[in-house]
Order: sequence, then structure tokens, then C-alpha cells
Amino acid sequence: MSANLAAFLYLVSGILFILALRGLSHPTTSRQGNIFGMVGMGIAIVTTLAVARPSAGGLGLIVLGLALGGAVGATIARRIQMTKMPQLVAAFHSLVGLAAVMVAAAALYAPENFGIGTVGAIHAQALVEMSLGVAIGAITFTGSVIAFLKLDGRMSGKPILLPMRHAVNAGLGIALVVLVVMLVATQSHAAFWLIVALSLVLGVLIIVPIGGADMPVVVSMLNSYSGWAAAGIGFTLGNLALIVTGALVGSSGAILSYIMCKGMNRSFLSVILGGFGGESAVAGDDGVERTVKQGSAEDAAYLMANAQKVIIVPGYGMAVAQAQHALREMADKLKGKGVEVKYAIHPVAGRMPGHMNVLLAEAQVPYDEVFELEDINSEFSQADVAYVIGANDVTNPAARDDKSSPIYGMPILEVDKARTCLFVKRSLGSGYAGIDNTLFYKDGTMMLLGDAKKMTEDIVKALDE
Amino acid sequence: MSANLAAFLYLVSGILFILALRGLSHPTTSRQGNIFGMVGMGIAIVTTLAVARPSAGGLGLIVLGLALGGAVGATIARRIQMTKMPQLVAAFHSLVGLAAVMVAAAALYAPENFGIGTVGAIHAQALVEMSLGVAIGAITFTGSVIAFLKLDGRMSGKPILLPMRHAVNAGLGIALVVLVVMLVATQSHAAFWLIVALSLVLGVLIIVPIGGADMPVVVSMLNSYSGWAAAGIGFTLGNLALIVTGALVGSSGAILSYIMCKGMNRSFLSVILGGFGGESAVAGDDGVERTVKQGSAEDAAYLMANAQKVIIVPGYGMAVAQAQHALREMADKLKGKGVEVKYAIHPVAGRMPGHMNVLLAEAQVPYDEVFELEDINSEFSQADVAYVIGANDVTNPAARDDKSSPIYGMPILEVDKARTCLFVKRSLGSGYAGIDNTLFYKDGTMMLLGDAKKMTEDIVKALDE
Amino acid sequence: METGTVEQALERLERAMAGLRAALEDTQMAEAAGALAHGATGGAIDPFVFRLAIFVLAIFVGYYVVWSVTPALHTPLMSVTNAISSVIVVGALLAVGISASGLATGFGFVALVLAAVNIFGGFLVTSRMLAMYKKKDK
Amino acid sequence: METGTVEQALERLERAMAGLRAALEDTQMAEAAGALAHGATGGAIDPFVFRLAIFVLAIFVGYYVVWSVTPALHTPLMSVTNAISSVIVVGALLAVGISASGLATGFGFVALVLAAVNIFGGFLVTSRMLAMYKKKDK
Ligand SMILES: NC(=O)c1ccc[n+]([C@@H]2O[C@H](COP(=O)([O-])OP(=O)(O)OC[C@H]3O[C@@H](n4cnc5c(N)ncnc54)[C@H](OP(=O)(O)O)[C@@H]3O)[C@@H](O)[C@H]2O)c1
Ligand SMILES: NC(=O)c1ccc[n+]([C@@H]2O[C@H](COP(=O)([O-])OP(=O)(O)OC[C@H]3O[C@@H](n4cnc5c(N)ncnc54)[C@H](OP(=O)(O)O)[C@@H]3O)[C@@H](O)[C@H]2O)c1
Repeated sequence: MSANLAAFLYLVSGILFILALRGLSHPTTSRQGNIFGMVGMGIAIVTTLAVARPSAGGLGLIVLGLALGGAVGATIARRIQMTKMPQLVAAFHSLVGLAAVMVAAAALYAPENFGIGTVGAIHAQALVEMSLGVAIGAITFTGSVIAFLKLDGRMSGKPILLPMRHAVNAGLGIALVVLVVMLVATQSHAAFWLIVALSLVLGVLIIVPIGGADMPVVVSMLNSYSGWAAAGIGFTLGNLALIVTGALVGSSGAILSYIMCKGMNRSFLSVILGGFGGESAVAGDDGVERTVKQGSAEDAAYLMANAQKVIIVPGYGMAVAQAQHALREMADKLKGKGVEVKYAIHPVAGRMPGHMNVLLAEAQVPYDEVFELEDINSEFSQADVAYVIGANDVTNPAARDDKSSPIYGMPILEVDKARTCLFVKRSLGSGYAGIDNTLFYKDGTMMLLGDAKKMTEDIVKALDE
Repeated sequence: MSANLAAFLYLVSGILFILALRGLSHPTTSRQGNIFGMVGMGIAIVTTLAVARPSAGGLGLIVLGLALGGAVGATIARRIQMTKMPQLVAAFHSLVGLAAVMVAAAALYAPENFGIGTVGAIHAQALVEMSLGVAIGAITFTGSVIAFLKLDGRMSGKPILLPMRHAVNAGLGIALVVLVVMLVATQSHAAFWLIVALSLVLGVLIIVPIGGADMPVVVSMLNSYSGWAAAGIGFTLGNLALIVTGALVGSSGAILSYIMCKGMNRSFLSVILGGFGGESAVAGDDGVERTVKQGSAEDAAYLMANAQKVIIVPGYGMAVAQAQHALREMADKLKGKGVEVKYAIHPVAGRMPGHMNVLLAEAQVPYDEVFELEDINSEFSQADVAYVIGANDVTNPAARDDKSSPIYGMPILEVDKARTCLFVKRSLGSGYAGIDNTLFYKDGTMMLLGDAKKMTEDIVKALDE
Repeated sequence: METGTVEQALERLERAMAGLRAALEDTQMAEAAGALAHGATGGAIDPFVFRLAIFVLAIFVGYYVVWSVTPALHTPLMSVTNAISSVIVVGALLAVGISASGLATGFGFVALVLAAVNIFGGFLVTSRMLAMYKKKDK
Repeated sequence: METGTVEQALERLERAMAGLRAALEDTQMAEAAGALAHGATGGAIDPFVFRLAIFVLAIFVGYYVVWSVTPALHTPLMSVTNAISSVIVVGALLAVGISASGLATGFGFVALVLAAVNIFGGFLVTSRMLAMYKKKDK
């Protein structure tokens, strides 16, 4: 295949990736977009094969590798529960990081294959790019593994604050720079593997002090970094598909981190510095005695059956309890009784962007019943019932009213404007931000304490009676 | 200057042009954007000078040319009336077209300067690109001149339908292709000038059958074409600034044409085929006797002074009458009396996109009192008075209700939902689309027949009493 | 010169191809094959492909950037695109700057003057318009 | 190879420069100056500049395209960017395809398997998610 044709095809595949993301601007075009993405990947692979023209043995290995990886990937994709998406993305992400490390290692041992020199005489520019790529890849790998463990609950979500961590990290960073210089000067393989080792350690150290709930921001951040790293490799290989993809992935990660930080009203730096947001915090107990109106599933069923308009506000607790199917059943029952039902989604409800939307979609809630904050916030004042299920921070009026609150300024869903506000959660404890919610003690609020799924199922039963 | 540095600087200037358009996403950033554009142009010019390193005489000529053109341009920019913007854009546009023709001619006579060969031995690829460029440039030139004459009223806006025009145009097109082939084969200068001549004629022939009111679509279309032509020249010269700018200008023209056609509910083809929309059409007189409630300036002043909310709907007639200043004065008076005043702008009100917004801005109406169709349409039902000044088609309920109407499906401002609808125009005649407006005969409508500026000034006087 | 580069590129590509053929026969010649791999991924690409990539991406950018222009500023958009489309002045400068045939200089000069009218006129009238857009003072 | 091209480019540029100097002394040598003009505007540009242009424009496109993603599809966005970021597989294929050192093939193979997991897993889980988004049936 001619070099020009190959470059052109890589460009085509980059453009197909752009169209893949573009498709996501609306659910109806999204499936087509995904297909564009697959075709783009296919073109990139076939083009590379046509260029590299592998030997029969090489081709065998390639087919084997693709089949092996493909089978594993397909199985995971088919089996995974939708509530586990945050973990899955983190896990997949760690694989990309490790793959980048492996590609860099292969380039070190067979630079001729990549046209960057010969063993022991690799071009300096390529070595610098390579070591940057490998460092970011390794950090992404261990960082994403930790993020996965925290998100999956296999490791405590509590921030682990090591003593002197900033000094240690800075020291590691300096050591890395020294090693890169050494690598370029001596072409020593030892220096390369030391870079890998230190970066792996650094990945762990950077992520452990960050609380479990902050992991989505971290995952997005790592995603963004790995995009820039891919673009860097694209420069080395002169590959347009990699350059374009790198820029896309880099932008996407950066924008999603920005959206999350803005939604949480925190600076990106404060997230990265860590020490915030561990396990669900303890009940806010500040000594003042406050009364709470508690209700039963029957009370809730009665209230909603007699309402004209119910707005459902799902949050992280719905995901934990896997309550989305029961919720949809409840909504169907209410609609059957002539009640108007809508869903209101806060931009940072749950633990990753769009988290609630996927779960509701999984439970077959039509996307045109699901509204974003700006589109529905004005409707709460006309609603009879706001059914808040497993959400907490995103409804906390402190963000609106209390200037001293750490979440002051974050936009909230104004459920307190509804006639009655039903709160489904297991306790009076706080949510991700660890801040007491004064709504629990308000007049119009009725607490439905219990597991979100169990409680919703009970309401469905009560509606039947 | 090194070739790489030059290419890099051209890239920078292309990016500054992107930022110039990006700034227009909001009035507050738009001025900064315009400055980016100027800087980008400066960088492109300085880079070219640094590359071409003109002789002292050449530099003198360049400074002279820039000074001469700059003085004329600056004077026009300072003197022109805001209501004349459509004409001005068309006129400026014709200059770009002529400049492109001249550049191509210069390249023909001194191909060495452009690195595309020597006289009599110009590379074939460059000749093809050049003749395409020159043809589009020439068509843009005469086409824009006609558009200017029609828009400025120096030529009748009536579509001039020559017999057999489609056949003639097709013949000219074929002749052009033959000439391009000849030019490439023989390098004959005569062939080049014949291409220029035929294209100039074609430009006239394409535009004369199109009605005066359709000119803005035509201007945008020519703008888009000239963008693609500039990108073509950019490919020949290998100039990144030209390639990027060409793509920007091309997209911009295409999108604006699309917006206009969609707003008018007509296909682009039907606009280009021409024969539609001449001078303001005659009064709709279909024999049926219909009663019209006519009012005076005093009636209007009384109604509005006692209203709570007035929505002003400007249209092309406001531009014709230059009534924007009087209008603003009227609004101030009303606001002084405690009346809430808003402006509603239809996407295709007037004769070019954003036409009404510029005029209102000129009269110092703050842009946050000016609303787009989607944002204000629901408010008419709460308004006491809709003050429709020189607008007609954009309020015509036929577009909403009458499936047989040629404008059926075009979105309209629902002024008929307001308690009272005041119509300021000179007659019961129709507007651009030549369709009778049934609103004139409705109960809640009061016609204020007269010149828009005069009538509004009278209302201001009446408000004072 | 353009074709010169292309020819050189083709030549280099052919050499790489020969290398590949050799490599297929003898796996010890991996270096040559590597040369091809890099040739195809970065070494010897016609600048046209790059320009095409830039053009296509610029169209995407243009599409998004123009749709994000607020409708209230569509008239300034028209005048500013008019102004920036006079980068064609680059061609006029090349014609005038390096004096060659008298005719070419003449054409170049006319193009230069016309483009200058557009540059100054376009940007200034745009800034005049934009200066008028004001917020409500509170 | 990379540096070879650059060197050639620089050499050609130098020749053009020499031409310019001559041209300044003797206006008859316009051809040489023209060679420079084109050299600077298209002839001999380091591909790096083009790649940089492509990169910068792709960032613009990325910025706009990601902001235009509807928030309801942000989770699929994360999984699909994950999937496309495995174009890094291109590197793995080069390592495995052209067999050289055994170690490199081994590393390449691991990279290939990992990337394949991502490609298939990422696109399939995305399409599974997207298939769930349904409209209200009326
Ligand atoms: N979406 C994102 O992209 C993102 C990213 C990073 C951080 N965040 C942060 O995450 C928070 C999201 O707000 P949110 O309102 O969705 O969640 P939240 O404030 O974290 O509250 C979740 C609530 O769900 C309850 N819950 C947990 N398990 C439950 C179960 N099985 N049944 C019933 N209730 C259960 C918990 O209360 P009990 O313990 O009393 O049951 C908890 O108060 C925000 O502070 C946001 O800034 C979001
Ligand atoms: N904006 C764009 O980009 C664009 C581009 C191309 C086409 N168009 C088309 O232009 C039309 C715009 O609609 P529109 O409602 O703004 O205008 P219109 O429908 O053309 O109506 C303008 C009205 O203004 C009146 N008028 C003219 N001079 C006047 C004066 N001195 N004093 C008072 N009234 C005067 C005319 O009625 P009298 O003669 O009775 O006074 C006429 O009915 C649409 O059909 C649109 O599709 C727009």
C-alpha cells in the first residue's frame, strides 16, 4: 500500500471517530455513531496490516491476539451489570495504559519496526516521546486499577493520606526526569524499566489519597492524559489516526472532568490533592434535636396516587440499590392512574456523568420523560410530589441558601418547591459531600427510611391495593 | 524566514480567524474576536512579506496599495449607514471576487512568483486550480455587483426571466469546461481571458432572474463558493492560512444560506432557479370585502400606555423607514410609564440574517431586551399589545394554519395571541412572499397605516400629552 | 518543485518496497521493513494528504464555530467572513513583491488595492457594528 | 528517515535562499526567487508543522464535538472514547507483524490482546447501552 494511501486511510479513520462522538449528540443518531467508530477502528487495523505486511507467523499471532482479546472483551461487555459502569470504564482504562507501556517496550526492543532507529541507537526525539508515553501509560495503569478497586468496593474508598506524600511524589517526579535524561544519553534498557517501575508506583501514590467518590473525576482525568499521550505517539509514528484520536480523547476527558468539578462546585486541584469524600458519611449529629416526619410505603402510595404530577429525582442510592426497574414499575402504575410522571436528572447525580440516564434507560424509561436540571427545575413548584430516591446532595438547599456551606453555589434540583417531598434512603446520613441535609427536617418532607429498591417495591404493592 | 516558521505562522493566523468567528458566539466576546481577526490578517501579511522579501520598489508599491485600499475601505466603513449593510456586504464581496481574478491573472503572467512553473510552462494541476479559481472569482464579481444593484434599488428588484436561460447557462458552462481543457493543453493566454469573459457573463445571467429580496441568499451562496475557491488557491500555494480560511468562509456561507432558506421555508434550488419575490407586491385584492379596523397614533399611544406588557416585532419595513431610533424612544417612554417592553426577532425578519438585531443595536436597544423566536413566542399570550412595525410575513398565521400556503411550515411569531395587535405599515399590501395576511382583518388587530418612522414619532408625541 | 517532492517521495517509497520484498525473503532484513513501516506512517507522505486533512478538519471546525454564532450577530458574521476572505491578499503580495513581468505586477497591484479595501472596510465596519451591541445598564 | 527529509528540506531551502540573494542583485533571476516563494509556501515544509496543524484543529473539533454530546449520553461517551483510544493497537500490530526480537514480539502481543479487549469490550458495551435509550412509544 502506498504511503499516501495509508495516510489518507488513517485520516478517514480519524474522521470516523469524530463522527462517532458527533453521533452522541442525540440518542437517535448515537447507534449510527457507534458503528462509525467500529468502522474507523477496522480501517485503522486493516491499513496497518496492509502497511506492515506481516509474515504468515506474525499474521497468525495477530489473529490469535485479536481473537483472544476480542472474546474476553465481548464476554465482559455482554455480562457486565449496568450499575457497574463506573468500575468497568476504570478497568478498561487500565488496560489501555498497560497496552501503551507494552507498545513502548516493544519499540525499545525492536525500534526498526517503528522506523525510529536501531537497538542502542534510537533517535533522541523518539526516546523522549517514548518515555513520556510510557510514564503516562504506567501511571494510567496503576491509577486506574486503584480507581477500579475503590469504585468496586474491593478497597476502602477512604482517602489514604500517607505522611509527606507531596514530598515523596515530587521526589519521584524528579527521579523520572533524571531517568529520562539517562535513557536518552545511554539508551540503557535498565533506565527504561526503572521509569516504568517508578511510574507504576507514582500512579498508586497519586490515587490512594483521593476518596472513592472522587474516582470518576480521576478516571476522566487519566482518560484525558492518555489521549494526549496517544497524540504524542501519533507524532512519533506520524500516524494521523492516532493524532486525531488523541486530541478527541484528550478533549473529552478534560471536558468531562470540568463538568464534574463544576457540578460539584469544587476546583480540579482540590480533587487531585485528595483527602475528601470517603465512604458514605455518618449521620449529621450536631446535638440539636430536630423532628423528622417519617412515613410508610402505604403513605407514599396514597400521596402519589392522588397527585396530579410526580417528579422523580434519582441519585446514587438508586444505583446502589439497583432500584431502577422497581422505579419504572412504580411510574407505570402511577401513569395508569392518570398521574403525570417525569424524571429530573442533576448533572452530577450518581457517581459518573450520565450515570442515572443509563440506569433509567436500562429500565426502559423513555428518554423523553427524562429531563435535565435547567429544563425541569421550574416545574417543581407545580408538582404535588417530588420522589427523591437515593439522592441527597443534589437536593441540598444549603447549596443555594447557606453561603458557608462547602457546596454553596452548586446548582440543585429544587425539590423543596414541590408540595410534598418524599425522601427514600436508609438513614438520615449524608451523601457524597458529607453535609447534613436540612430538607429532612422540613415541614413538607416525609422520610421513607429503607433500601431504595425494597421501599419502591413496597410502594408498588401498596398502589395495587 | 524559514519555510517551517512561515507555515507555522500561517497556521497561527488561520487559528486566529477561527477565534474571530468563535468570539461571535456572544456579544461580550465579539469585540475581542474581531481583534483576533485583525491580528491574524496582520500576521498573514507580515509573514508573506518576510517570505517574498520584496525589492524596495516592490515594497513601495505594496505600501501604496495597502494605504490606498485601506483609506477607501476605512472611509466606507465609517460613513455607511447601518440600514445599508446588505448592500455593503454584496459590494465588498464583489471586490474579493475581482481580486481573485486579478491574482490568477498575475499568476498566469508571472508563474515563477508563485512557484508554479514558468510562462508557457505552468504545471497542469496549477492551471486547473487557477481556472477554477478565476471562474468562481469572476462569477462572484458580476453576481455580487448585480446583487448590490438590486439591493440598493439602483436596478429593479424584479426577476428578469430571459428566454431559454437554462439552456444558455448550460451552454456557457460547457464552453467553460472546453476552455479550461484548452488552457491546460495550449497555455494560451487568450483561453484564460475567454474564461474570464464567459464567467463574467455567466455571473450576470445567473443572478438577474433572481428577485431582489432573494439577494441575501445569493450573497451568502457566493460567499460560500468563494470560500471553497480560496481553499483551492490555498492548496496550490500550499498556504495553511488560505486553506483554513477557505473552509471557514465556505461553511459560514453555506450555513447562513441554509438558515435563510429554512426560515423562508423554501428549497435552496427554488431560490437559485429564480423568478420569485420582486418588489413589494400589490395589495391582496381577491374580491371578498373584508373589514379592517384602522387606528390613529393617539389610539395606539392610549392602548400601549395602559398596557402591562408590550412586545415589539420589527420587520423589513422598520429598516426601510429607518424607524429604529424613534422606536427606541417610544420604548423608553413606555418603560417610563411602567410598561414592560420586549423585542421579538424572527430568524428571517428583514432581508439578511441578524438584520433587525444590528439596527436595534444601532439605536442602543440593549441586547438583553431582544429575544429570539423560541425564547419569546410563549409570552405573546400574556402580552397586552404586540407592536408589529414593518413586519408582515413573519407574523402571517397562514404559515401555521393554511396547508396550501407557500410559506406553510415556516415558524412565525404568534402575535395573534396578544390581546391587541398593532400593525404599522403603509398599506394592506403583502410583504416579501407576496401573500395576503389574514391577521389584518382579525378582531384584535388595529392597523396603523403610514410610514413606520412617522407613525412611531407620532405615537411618541401622543404619549407625551 | 511540487512534483519534484512527489517524485522523490515515490522514489523513496519504491526503495522501501524493494526493502520489504527483500525482508519477506529474509527476516534478518527487518531494518528495511521497518523503514517501510515508518515510510508509510510518517516518512514520505505527499503534503497534499496533510493539506487535505487540515482542510477537512477546518470544515468541521467551521461548521461548529458558525453554528455557535448567536443569531443576533449574523450580520457581523457576514461582514467578518468577508474581511477574512481577503487573505487572498497573500497572492497579491507575492505578485507585487517579487517584480517580474510588468503586467503581473499591475494585476497584483489591483488585487492588492481591492483586498486592502476589504480588509480595512470589513474589519472596521464589523467593529463599528459590534461596538453598538450593549447590555442593559442596571 | 525523518531527519533525512528534514535535512533535504533544509538543503533545498538554503539553495532557495541563495537564489533569493542572487535575485536581489539581479532582477532577471525571478525564477529563483519564485522558487523561494513556493519553497516557503508549500515546497519544503517539515511534516511536523502539518501534524501540529492537524493536532490543533482536532482539538478544536474535539472541544466542540464533546460539548455537543447530550448529558444523557455522557456515560456512553466515556466508554466510546475508551474504545477509540485503543487505536494504540496500531503500534502493537507493527511490533507483532514484523517479527524482530522475540521480546518485542512478546510485548507487542500482550499490547495487542489488551487493546483487543478494549476495542471489542468498549464498542460492544457502548452499543449495548445505546440500544437501551428508547423514545416513548405513542
Ligand atoms: N455524577 C458525577 O459525575 C459525580 C462525580 C463525582 C462526584 N459526584 C458527587 O456525587 C454526589 C451525587 O449526589 P447524589 O444526590 O446522587 O448522591 P449522594 O448525595 O451521594 O447521596 C446518595 C444517598 O443515597 C443513599 N443511599 C445509598 N444507598 C442506598 C440504598 N441502597 N437505598 C437507599 N438509599 C441509599 C445514601 O443515604 P443513606 O446512607 O442514608 O441511605 C446517600 O445519602 C454529588 O455530591 C456529586 O458532586 C458526582
Ligand atoms: N432575513 C433574511 O435573512 C431574509 C433573507 C431573504 C428573504 N427574507 C424574507 O423576508 C421576509 C421578511 O419578513 P418581514 O416580516 O420582516 O418583512 P416583509 O414580510 O417583507 O414585510 C415588510 C413589510 O414592511 C412594510 N413596509 C415597507 N416599507 C415600510 C415603511 N417605510 N413604513 C412602514 N412599513 C413599511 C411593507 O408593507 P407596506 O408596503 O404595506 O408598507 C411590508 O409588508 C420573509 O418573508 C423572509 O423569508 C429574509
